[in-house]
Order: sequence, then structure tokens, then C-alpha cells
Amino acid sequence: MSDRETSLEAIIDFSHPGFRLCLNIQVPTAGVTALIGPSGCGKSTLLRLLAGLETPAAGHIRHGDQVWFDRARRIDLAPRHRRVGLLFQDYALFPHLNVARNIAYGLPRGVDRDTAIALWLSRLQLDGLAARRPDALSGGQRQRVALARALASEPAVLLLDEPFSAVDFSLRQALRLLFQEVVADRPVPTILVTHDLEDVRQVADRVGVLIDGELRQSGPTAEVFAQPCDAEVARVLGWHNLLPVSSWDSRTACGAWGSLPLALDEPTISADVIAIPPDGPRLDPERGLPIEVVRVTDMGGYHAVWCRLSDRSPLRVHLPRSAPCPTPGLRTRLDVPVETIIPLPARSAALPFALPLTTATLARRDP
Amino acid sequence: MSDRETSLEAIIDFSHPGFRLCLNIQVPTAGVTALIGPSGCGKSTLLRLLAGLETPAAGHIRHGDQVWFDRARRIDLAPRHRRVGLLFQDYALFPHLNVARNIAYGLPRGVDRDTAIALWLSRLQLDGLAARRPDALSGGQRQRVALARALASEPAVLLLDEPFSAVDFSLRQALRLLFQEVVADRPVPTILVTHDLEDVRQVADRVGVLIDGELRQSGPTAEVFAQPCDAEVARVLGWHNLLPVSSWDSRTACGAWGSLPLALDEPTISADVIAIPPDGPRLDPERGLPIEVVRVTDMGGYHAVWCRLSDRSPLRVHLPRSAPCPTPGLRTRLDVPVETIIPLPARSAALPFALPLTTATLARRDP
Amino acid sequence: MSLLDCAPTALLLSLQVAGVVLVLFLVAGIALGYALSQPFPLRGLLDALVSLPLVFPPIAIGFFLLMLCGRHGAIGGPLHEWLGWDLVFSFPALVLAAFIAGLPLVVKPIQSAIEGQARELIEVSCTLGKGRWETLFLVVIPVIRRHIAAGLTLGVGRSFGEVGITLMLGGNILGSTETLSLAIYNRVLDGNFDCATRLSVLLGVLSLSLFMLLRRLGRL
Amino acid sequence: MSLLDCAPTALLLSLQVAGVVLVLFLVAGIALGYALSQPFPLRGLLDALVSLPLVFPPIAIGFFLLMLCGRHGAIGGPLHEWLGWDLVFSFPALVLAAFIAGLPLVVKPIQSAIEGQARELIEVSCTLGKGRWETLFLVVIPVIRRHIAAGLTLGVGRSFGEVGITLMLGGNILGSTETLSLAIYNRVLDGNFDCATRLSVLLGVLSLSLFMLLRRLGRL
Amino acid sequence: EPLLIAAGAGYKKPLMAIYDAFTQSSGTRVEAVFGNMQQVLAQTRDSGRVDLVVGEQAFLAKSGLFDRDIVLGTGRLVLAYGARRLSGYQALTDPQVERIALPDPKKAIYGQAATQFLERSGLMPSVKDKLMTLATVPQVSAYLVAGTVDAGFINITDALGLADKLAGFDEIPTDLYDPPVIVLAFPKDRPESEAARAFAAFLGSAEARTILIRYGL
Ligand SMILES: Nc1ncnc2c1ncn2[C@@H]1O[C@H](COP(=O)(O)OP(=O)(O)OP(=O)(O)O)[C@@H](O)[C@H]1O
Ligand SMILES: Nc1ncnc2c1ncn2[C@@H]1O[C@H](COP(=O)(O)OP(=O)(O)OP(=O)(O)O)[C@@H](O)[C@H]1O
Ligand code: MOO
Ligand SMILES: [Mg+2]
Ligand SMILES: [Mg+2]
Repeated sequence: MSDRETSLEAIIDFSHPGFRLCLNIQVPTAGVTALIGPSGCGKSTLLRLLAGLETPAAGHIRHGDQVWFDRARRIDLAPRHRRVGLLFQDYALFPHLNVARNIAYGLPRGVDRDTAIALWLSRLQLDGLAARRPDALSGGQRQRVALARALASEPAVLLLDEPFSAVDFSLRQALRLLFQEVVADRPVPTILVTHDLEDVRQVADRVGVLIDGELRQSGPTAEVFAQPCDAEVARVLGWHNLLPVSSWDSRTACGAWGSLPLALDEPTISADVIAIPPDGPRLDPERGLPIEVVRVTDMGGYHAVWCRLSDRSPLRVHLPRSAPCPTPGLRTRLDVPVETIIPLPARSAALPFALPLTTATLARRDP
Repeated sequence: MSDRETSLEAIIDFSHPGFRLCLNIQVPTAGVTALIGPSGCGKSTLLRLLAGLETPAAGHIRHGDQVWFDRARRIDLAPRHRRVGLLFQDYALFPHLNVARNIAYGLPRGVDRDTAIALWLSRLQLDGLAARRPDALSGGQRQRVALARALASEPAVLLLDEPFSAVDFSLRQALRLLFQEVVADRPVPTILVTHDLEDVRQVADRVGVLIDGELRQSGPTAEVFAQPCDAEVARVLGWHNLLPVSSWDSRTACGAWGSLPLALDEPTISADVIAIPPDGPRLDPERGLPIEVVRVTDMGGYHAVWCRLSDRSPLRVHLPRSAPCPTPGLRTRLDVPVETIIPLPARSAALPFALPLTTATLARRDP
Repeated sequence: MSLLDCAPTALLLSLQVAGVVLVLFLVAGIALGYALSQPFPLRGLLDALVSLPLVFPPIAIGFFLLMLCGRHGAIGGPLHEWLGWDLVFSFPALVLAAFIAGLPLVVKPIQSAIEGQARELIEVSCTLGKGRWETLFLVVIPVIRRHIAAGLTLGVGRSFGEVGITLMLGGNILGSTETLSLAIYNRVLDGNFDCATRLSVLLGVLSLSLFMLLRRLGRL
Repeated sequence: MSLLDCAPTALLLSLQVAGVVLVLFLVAGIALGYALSQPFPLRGLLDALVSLPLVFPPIAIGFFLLMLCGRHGAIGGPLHEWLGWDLVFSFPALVLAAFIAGLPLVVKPIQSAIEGQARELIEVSCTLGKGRWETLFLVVIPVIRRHIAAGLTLGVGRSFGEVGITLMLGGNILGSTETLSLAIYNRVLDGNFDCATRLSVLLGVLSLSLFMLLRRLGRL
Repeated sequence: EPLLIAAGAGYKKPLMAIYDAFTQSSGTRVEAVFGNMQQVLAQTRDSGRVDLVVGEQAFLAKSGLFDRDIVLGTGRLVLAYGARRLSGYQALTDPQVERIALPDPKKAIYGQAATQFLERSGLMPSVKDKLMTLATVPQVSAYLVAGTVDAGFINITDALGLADKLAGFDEIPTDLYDPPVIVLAFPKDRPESEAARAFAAFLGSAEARTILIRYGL
């Protein structure tokens, strides 16, 4: 099968009262697609829609040549025939089955149960817990059992809702590696919903940013991280120091926090918000934005300095260990080199939403 | 009240079948105490014990002058009289109450409900969701409602089990700031269980490391992060590149991955494991450990290079942006300066567990 | 022939009994269900006692209760002598009969619901400073309302249909302690099938509306 | 005087009936509870139909069923003419009576449990490739087993104690269709309280053991 | 104060008519209880509220609950037909007749009467295997109406009441059984009220006699 043949494509329009999800998404087979976005933006809802647990109001979902859902053609494949490995955000383990049987629940026919159970138990560091019921497990143990259950079912599509959120740092690291291995072994379209940007950087080949039910940006991980299309996306990507700009021209930006020089070449670039990467600025009592140092943390390779600007908005600066380390309470100034400052629009348009087949249907439904 | 008077002190011995929690913990009023540890080490269990939802087999729990639990004196204060603000790891929202009423549930008498609800809704960025039932909320929204409920009850002790695990990066940042404010406003003994080391670094004044039901290390945050007492603690603290050592003397350490020079001054230091901080090594085709580059990620200020050692164990190196960036697949060598290598014992003894009053009781119980 | 000719006051009487037992069920059903969901000594015994009336023929239960509560009985004797109060053949006797017949049907579903679903929520409520009673009213009852509604449906339904105990204790006095179901029973045994059918339809419609109401309440 | 003098075969008969309805309840109770927990057209009607027998006096139900299944009845007539089969007075009649009396008590708790607890787990099971039936057996039944046990306790208990329908359909023929509860009923109405008490104790002990068994099953 | 009168279920129809007439003439309301005789006796003893009881003489006497009684009349046994009308009681031996129902001789007086009749008429040996002993008269009636039994012994009051639903009935000659004596009895532990005596007196009136005869007593 060619990659194109088994990729997952969906055009979806769906509403909860007070919330609308409306997007067009393609998930290729190779590699991992991360889906990130603010809390409540619709990530879990999208996974439920893809799995067939909710029904879109319009649109279609295709997995390779197989149509899973098509509003116009009244096709709606039952969840069990979609063979989706869905990790629920709240795990949803079977309370009456022990760990081993939870994992074995979705095993395809023909797979040797005992071998598979033993394999997954050891892969997810759950050895010794095979006979436990879920209510005698810790939060992170439950999450791993749910992950094992989803992976062990050898799904045609993997949809994981924050699979590593409840485990500690080093286990998380191990699980990421394991996950990469598993996905490399059996490539299927894979969506990884996560709030941990390390997960995205380390595991994902592509990333989609979902904001308010719309896909705002998507592309290869490094590209998206390097060039967020607007300030909202930048915030989701963990950019620090996004300062709102009240007025700007091609040379200066002003806000409640003060003013900074700009160097905009093209007049088309908007600077509703400016981003100051934390390793750009230097402390300099003589020039720049007035600040108060709030807290200093040794981050290993550098010092993280949390300061407050004149309007009390927080700013974070990373200083090399070689630089002198300020003490909390110090009032000084911050010199921000003009070339490090990145201008961003506050909000850009969503990625196009295409409904070629179903616009007629839609029109009929809402007269 | 003096700090000593309202601090929380507990000596606890408790067992689940196959799991034993046995520790001595002091939580002062001022500042935040983080509790970290591998998944399943007993963090949630400890919070439940402190809240009175489980009963220790031996020990005592004191809040200031008030004895909450004393096995020997048969005192066991009911949970509702302990006034503990407990955030459950799985939120445990009341399904029949809307967001506003969930938050208002534990409000102390005399507090104006509407004002308090409005305050907490806006503080936790839940505006507009007041009338929703929990089942119509996203995961992160639920978590914030549970957090608001715990904080709004004006507890005498705050026990938070992973309060920020389900929210996105920028919201997490905002919640940390909010949390610091709240705790600074009404100082009470506060335990923050988390798997996110950023949380610890940014919010916690002290940190306790719980491993296998024992308190392995505790102290001021910076100190613990700088000097983990053993490799297990180091792993919990997010130290990368912990290589097991099969044999060592004061000059060299050898393992399946190769060998590296050591510079041990005192013979008492053990080097069962060596840690290689990721910004120590340099790529050098001429000398050092043979490696294969697996993946390179642009982390903003530096490049993270994931490599594999000769025994395929993973190693992570941070290279400055100025250094040449290797391509995946490259086989080269890694020069690790001897002064950056940190020797660690594999496992150290647990912090002392004191049961002055109850040893007699214990002895009687297990003849 | 109108319904009133068949059993003039039976409808009203049945509704009154149903109203009173509904309240009693709510109180006793929830209290017993809550109590039985928590461990305490002799719980098993109480559990069995509550369900036991179910397994005996109602008319036999009625007989034993009659002996117990009658003027010569262990309970009825003193009551009559000291208070001059007779339970038998009175409205309270009808209520007692309906209560005993329906109680197990109310308690069981409530008990198993509390055991299954409400545990962690009870814990949360405790940490938020609420006592047993507040927790019961603010959390337990609303969370298991669906099961309470199911239990009440069963209990009130059964007490509508109950004949044996009611007949013995209430006396089945035509026009005075003749409930709707006793009226149907009487008409059937008289061979007056016409009346029996009409009354059955009436009882059916009445019960359906009650069921709908309880279901609505359980959904809220 | 031994128990056997009071009602020689009643115990065995009652146990046989209980055994058969237990199986029927398991099947029909779970099937109806599962069906009623999912939306489908006319669900409300089926829901009401299941609960309705509860609210009518059993003896009236017995009467109507007798008319329906008797030789002149709409069902009994053809059955008798074409198959030569008479339901009335037979063992199946006893089972039918017990089944109708107890069914609503089994269905309701199961239905509300599935509605309340099993929803998300059913979804998980679907995404893991299991069909309706597999999900039913592998997830729904074990998860709500506590409620199934509660329902069966009520249903079997009621069918033990049921007299009215059994009497009309089964005939209450001494030694042939006289169940244990009918025997108690008969002894009480004969004024043979000695026998009635013995039989009641027997029925009580029997039911208690059954309850214990079902509770154990619900806990597993 | 109303008068509470308990009676065997079999006498419901004539008694209801008499109660009506009595209430009209005297202004005293009558509360009526009907039921199985054991039930009636238990309720009489334990409620202490029953003023008068109507039932079969010997049965009431045996209970020892009563001082005195007044004879109302005698009951009469009939053979009623379910599916189709038979030519008479001799036809019971007909092989076409498969089931003959009778009330339990141990607790129902008409059961006793029916057995006496079968013995005295000499039919017993040939119909023995077809006999089906049921608990009460109303139950026998029910099966007759349902067509589940071919013939059954009931009292004439029931038979008259169900005449249109039965295939027919024949009275049994009174010489072939001892007709039960129906009496009105005064419970011992209940003081005889004025109203109770008035009712007893009323039973002797022509009006009451007519009603009793109309219902075959
Ligand atoms: N039944 C419902 N009725 C109304 N709104 C709903 C319902 N269910 C979910 N929502 C809303 O839909 C939005 C999307 O929810 P979803 O669970 O998909 O968010 P999410 O992106 O997964 O968030 P999180 O990261 O917090 O889990 C949320 O704003 C939520 O409040
Ligand atoms: N009822 C029980 N019976 C047996 N073991 C149990 C029971 N409940 C919990 N445990 C075990 O106790 C240990 C501690 O559990 P706890 O929930 O406190 O872990 P935790 O530190 O909170 O982990 P996590 O970070 O994954 O939430 C775990 O290993 C768990 O498996
Ligand atoms: O089973 Mo009953 O005695 O007819 O209510
Ligand atoms: Mg979500
Ligand atoms: Mg935990």
C-alpha cells in the first residue's frame, strides 16, 4: 500500500452548544502528527469524531480508500470497524478486569495473548502489576495500562490523548522512545495530543495547532516551532515574553510596558504582538526597558531570571552562567537587541476548511 | 501564630498489599513544598493519608498544635474537620453540579458565594463555563474547576495532586503565577505533587523526592536539583544521560557503553552511575565515546542532539547554535571533559523514619 | 356506567396511600440504602431483613401482621389498651401494608448505586468540610437520583398493586379501606369483569403518569 | 410433624420454578435492560410495558392471563386446538406467573446502571473492535454485576412470594402446582398456622441463602 | 356509627342487596367485609371491630368466637358448565368431560357439599380421576368462565351472578347433600349494639326474605 492509500483525511464540521469544531486535516502514515492547542480547543473532540464516537454535522472522513464517514452519502462506519486505537484522556480502563486482561482486551485474533501481555507489561514498565485491578493502581500506572491497551490492539490508526501526562520525567523519556519504536515498526496514521512541548519536539514529525476549533497552523515540527503564524500559536508553542503592542510603525513598537525598536522590512508584517526570545536580552543598568528581578533559578546550563516590566507584566530572560547573576528585588534595565525581536500578528486566519461534497447538504440543513 | 505552630508534620507507616509507604515529613507554612517521584511511588497515597481518607497503620499526623491522627492515642480526626484542600488526581468533580456550584461547594460560611465564584472563574480562565456540567468540559477545564474548588474552600492545608497536568503550556505558566500569588496571600502548608520539573523549579521552595514509598531526599529546591543524593533521585530530577557503571576506580569508569575518565578525590564517593550533563560534551571525531547521531532538534537557544552509544543506550547532548550541527546517521565521537562527569551511587538510604510514640504499638501488632 | 359506580372512593384512597408511602420510601429508602452501603456490625442481618418481606406470600405476611398488631397481639394489644389506638382496619394500616411490600424494591437499587458510584464523591465532599448529612443531601442523593427514581418506581408500583397485606390489615372494607387494587381484586372475584377492566385501565393510566414523573425527576 | 406433612412437594416445585426463572431473568432482564438503556423508537412504550405488571393486583393479572390463555382465550384457544397444549395448570404456567411478577424488578436496576456507569466503557470496547454482543458479555455485564445481583435478588424474591398470578394460572392444585408460597397461603387460609409458620421459616432460610449467593456473585 | 359486618365471599351479592335495603329503612350505614372464612375469623378476632359475621353455622361454632346466631337460610349447590352445557349431573361420567372442579372440601362448605353429593349419588368412583380440587368457590367460577374446566361445583348465588358467562348450570337435589346452614352470628368480645339487633330483626322482614329467595338462599 502506498502512503497515500492509508493516510487519514478528514473534513469535519461539528458543534457542541457554544463550541464549534471546523477543520480539514490530513494525517499521513509515516511519522507522528502532534496536535496541540489550548485547553478546550477541541483536541479530544476531534479524536472522538475520528474514532466514530461522535457524528460530524457535515464532512467526511477517509482512511486510505475506505470511507469512514460521509455525511452526503450517509456513510457512517461503526467505531469497531474503524480499528482505531484511542487512548482516552481519562483512561477509561475496564474496572472489572485486571491489568493483563485490560491490555489483552483488544488483541487481534491470532495473536498469542500471553506473549503479547508479557511484552506490553515489560515495555511499559508495568511488570508485577498484571494481576491488579485498575482501582489499585496509581495515576501513572493507569495511564500506561490504557496506553498499552490502545497500542496492543494493533490499530489501523492511533489516536492518543495525552498519553504521557501522568508519568514522571524519566519514565516519560523512556515512553517517548518506546513510542517512536512502536510507530516506526508499524507505521499507521498517528495523532498525538499533548500539552508537553518536549513530546512534540522529540516525537512528532508534523504538528497541527488547533485554536478555538480551527486549525490555525500545521507543518513540519521544526518549521512550525520556528515560525508561528501568529501570537496565539506562538503562545501554544511555548514562546515566552509575548508583549502586546498598542501602536507600532516600521521602526518602533509601544505598549503599556514601554517601547522597543523594530526593524520591519516589509510593511505587510504586522506587529500586534512582539516576542522577545529569553536568550536575546542582556541586563544593562544604562539602557533598555526598566525591570524588577523577581526570582532567579539555576537551570543547569543557564540562569532563568523572572522579571517584571513597568506594567508588572512578567518577562523571562535566560542568562549564561558566565554572566553575573542578579538578585531578586534588583531594579535594573534590559537591553533587547533589535534583531532578536520578532513581530507577530495577534491572530491570523484559520487554515482553509474545504467541504466540496457536502456544502449542498449543509445548505439544506440550515435554511 | 508562629510558623512552627501551623506546620504539618507526619510520621506515617501504611501498606497496600505489595506496597509500603513509610516516611517522616514536615511541611512548613511558608512557601510551597513539591513532592516528586516515579509513577507509583506513593504520592497520591500520601496525600490521601494526610487528608484522612486512608488510615495509617502506625504513626501520627499533627497540624500545628492540633493532632489529626495518633495511632497510639487512638485519635483520628474525620476528614471534614481537617480542612484539607485536596485536588484529586482524577478531579472527582460532582457530576450533578455545574461549574459554579462545584466551585462553591466547599466555600466557608460567611463568604459571598457569587463574588467568590466570579473571582475563581476569572482567575482560572473559566469565564463563560459557569453553567456547564462537568461532562461538557474538556480535560483541562475539568482540572481547573477541581483546582478552583480546592483553593476556594480556604483550606488549612493544601494538597494538590498534579494540578496543572492537563493544561497547555501558556495556561500552565499563568496558573503557576496564580498559584504562587494565592499561596503568598494565605500561607498554609502546601504540598504540590507534580511530574513537571518546571513546576518544581518555578513554584516550589522545597522539594521532597519519594521513591518506593520512602523519602529519599528533601531540601531547598535549588540544593536538591544541584546535588541529588543518588542516581534514582537524579533520574526523577530529570537528569539526562545516567550511565550505569559496571566497574570503577578513582580514575576510570567502565560500562557496556565504553569507558570514561573519572577524577574522584575521596574514596567514599561511589560511582555506580555516572551522569553526563548534556551541555558538557563536544563532538570530536578524534577522541571520546563512539556515538551515532539519531536526531537533532532545534530548541531555540541550542540544538539538542540525540545519539546512541555503542551499546545502543541513548544519550542527549546540547550543542550551542554556534557549533556545527551534525546530521542524523552521522557516526562520530563524543569528547566528555572529565570535570563535567558526575559520579553517583545507584541508591542511597532513605531519610530516617522516626516512630517515637508508636513503636510499641507496631511491635504489638506484628508478633 | 361510570367508574365511580365501580369503586367510588378507591381512586382517591389509593392516591392518598401512594402519596404517603412515596414520602416514606424517600426517607426510609435513602436512609437504609445509605446505611447499608457502609460497613457496620450486623449489616448483613439488616440487609436480609429489609429484603425478606419480598419472598413471603403477601397474604401470609398480612396474617402475621394482623396477629401482631391486632387487639390480642404483642404490639397491637398494648397500643389498644394504653392509647386506645387501633391500627387494624385504619388508613395507617393501608400505609403500613404498602410500605412493607415496596420497601425492599426501593432500598436495593439505592444501596447498590451508592456502593458503586458515590464513593469517591463522598470522600471529596468530606475533604471540603461537609458532614454526613450535608453530603447525603448535596451529593449522594443528586448523584444517584436516577437509581432513586428507579427504586421509587418499583416500590410505589408494587404498593399500588399489593393486595394480600392490604386486605388483611386494612380489612378490604368496601368503600372505606378498599384501595384501587383491592377494588380490582374484588370485582374480579365477583365476576364483574367489566368493572375490573375499567378499574385496571384507570390504574394503568395512573401508574404510567407516575412513572413518567419519576423518570423525569431521575433525569433532571 | 415434619415439613413434608405440611407440603410434601412444594419445596421442590418452588426451587424448580426459581431455577427456571432465574435463568429467564438473567437473559430477559439483561437483554431488556441493555435495550432500554439505548435510544430506539417506542422505547418509552416498552419501558412502561415492562413495569406495568407491577402495579396491578397479581390476582387480577392472573385472571386476565387466564382469560387469555384459557381454552376460550385468544392465545390459549388456538394453542389448545392445534397443538393440544394447555398452558393453564401446568409447570410452564407457574414459570410464566413468576416471570411476569419479577421481571420489572430485574430490568429497572439493570437499565439505570447501564445508563449511568457503562457508557464510556462501551465506547472503549467499540474502539477496540468489539461488537454489541461481545461488549455486552465482556464489559457491560461484569461492570454492572452488582446491580444485576440486586435485580435478581428482587426478582427471584418476588417470584418466590408471588401468589396471585400463580394461583390463577397454576391452579393451586395441592401436590401438583402448589408452590411453597401457595402452600403457606393455603395453610394460612386453612387456619393451620403451625404448618404456615414452619413453611415460612423454610422459605425464609431458602431465600436468605439465595440472597447470600447472589450478593457473593455481585461482589466477585 | 356504622355497622361492620363480615361475611364469606360467596354471599356477597344477596348481602349487599340486604345492606342497601337496611340502610334505606333504618338510616344505619353498613360497612361490608367479604373474604375467605379464615380471613374473616382472624379479622373478627384481632380487629375487635366486627359487629356481625355471616357464615356457615358449624364452621362459625367451631371457632368459639360467637355467643349466639340467627339462621338466615340454607345455601344450595349447583353444577355449572364451562365449555358446553351437559344434560345433567349424570353426564359427568361422560368421557368427553375431562376436568371437574370443586372447592377444597377441607375449607369450603360447598366443597364439603360437593363431596357429599358425589358420594351419595354414587358418582365418586367414576369421576374421581377427573376431580380437580381448588381453593375457593370464586376460583372454580373463574375456571368455568375461562373454559379451562368442563364442569364445576359452585353455589347458586355465584351461578346466578355469572349466568350469562357460563354455559349453564343445574341445581343439585337437596337430598343428595346436607345444605349448609347460613347464620348471622354475634361475636363474643364485641358488645351487641342497637344497630346490630336492628339488623338481625330486619333479616326477619319480608323485604329481606324476598332478597334472600331471589338469590337462591
Ligand atoms: N457536551 C458538551 N456540551 C457543550 N460543550 C462541550 C461539550 N463537550 C465539550 N464541550 C466543549 O468543547 C470544547 C472542546 O472540548 P475538548 O474536550 O475537545 O477540548 P480539548 O482540546 O481536548 O481540551 P483539553 O486539552 O483541556 O483536554 C471545550 O471548550 C468544551 O468545553
Ligand atoms: N488498593 C491497592 N492495592 C494495592 N496496591 C495499591 C492500591 N492502591 C495503590 N496501590 C499501589 O500503591 C502505590 C502507590 O500508589 P499512588 O497512587 O500513591 O502512586 P503515585 O505516586 O500517586 O503515582 P502516580 O504518579 O502514577 O500517580 C502504587 O504502586 C500502586 O500500584
Ligand atoms: O401476590 Mo398478592 O397476595 O395477590 O399481592
Ligand atoms: Mg482533551
Ligand atoms: Mg498519583
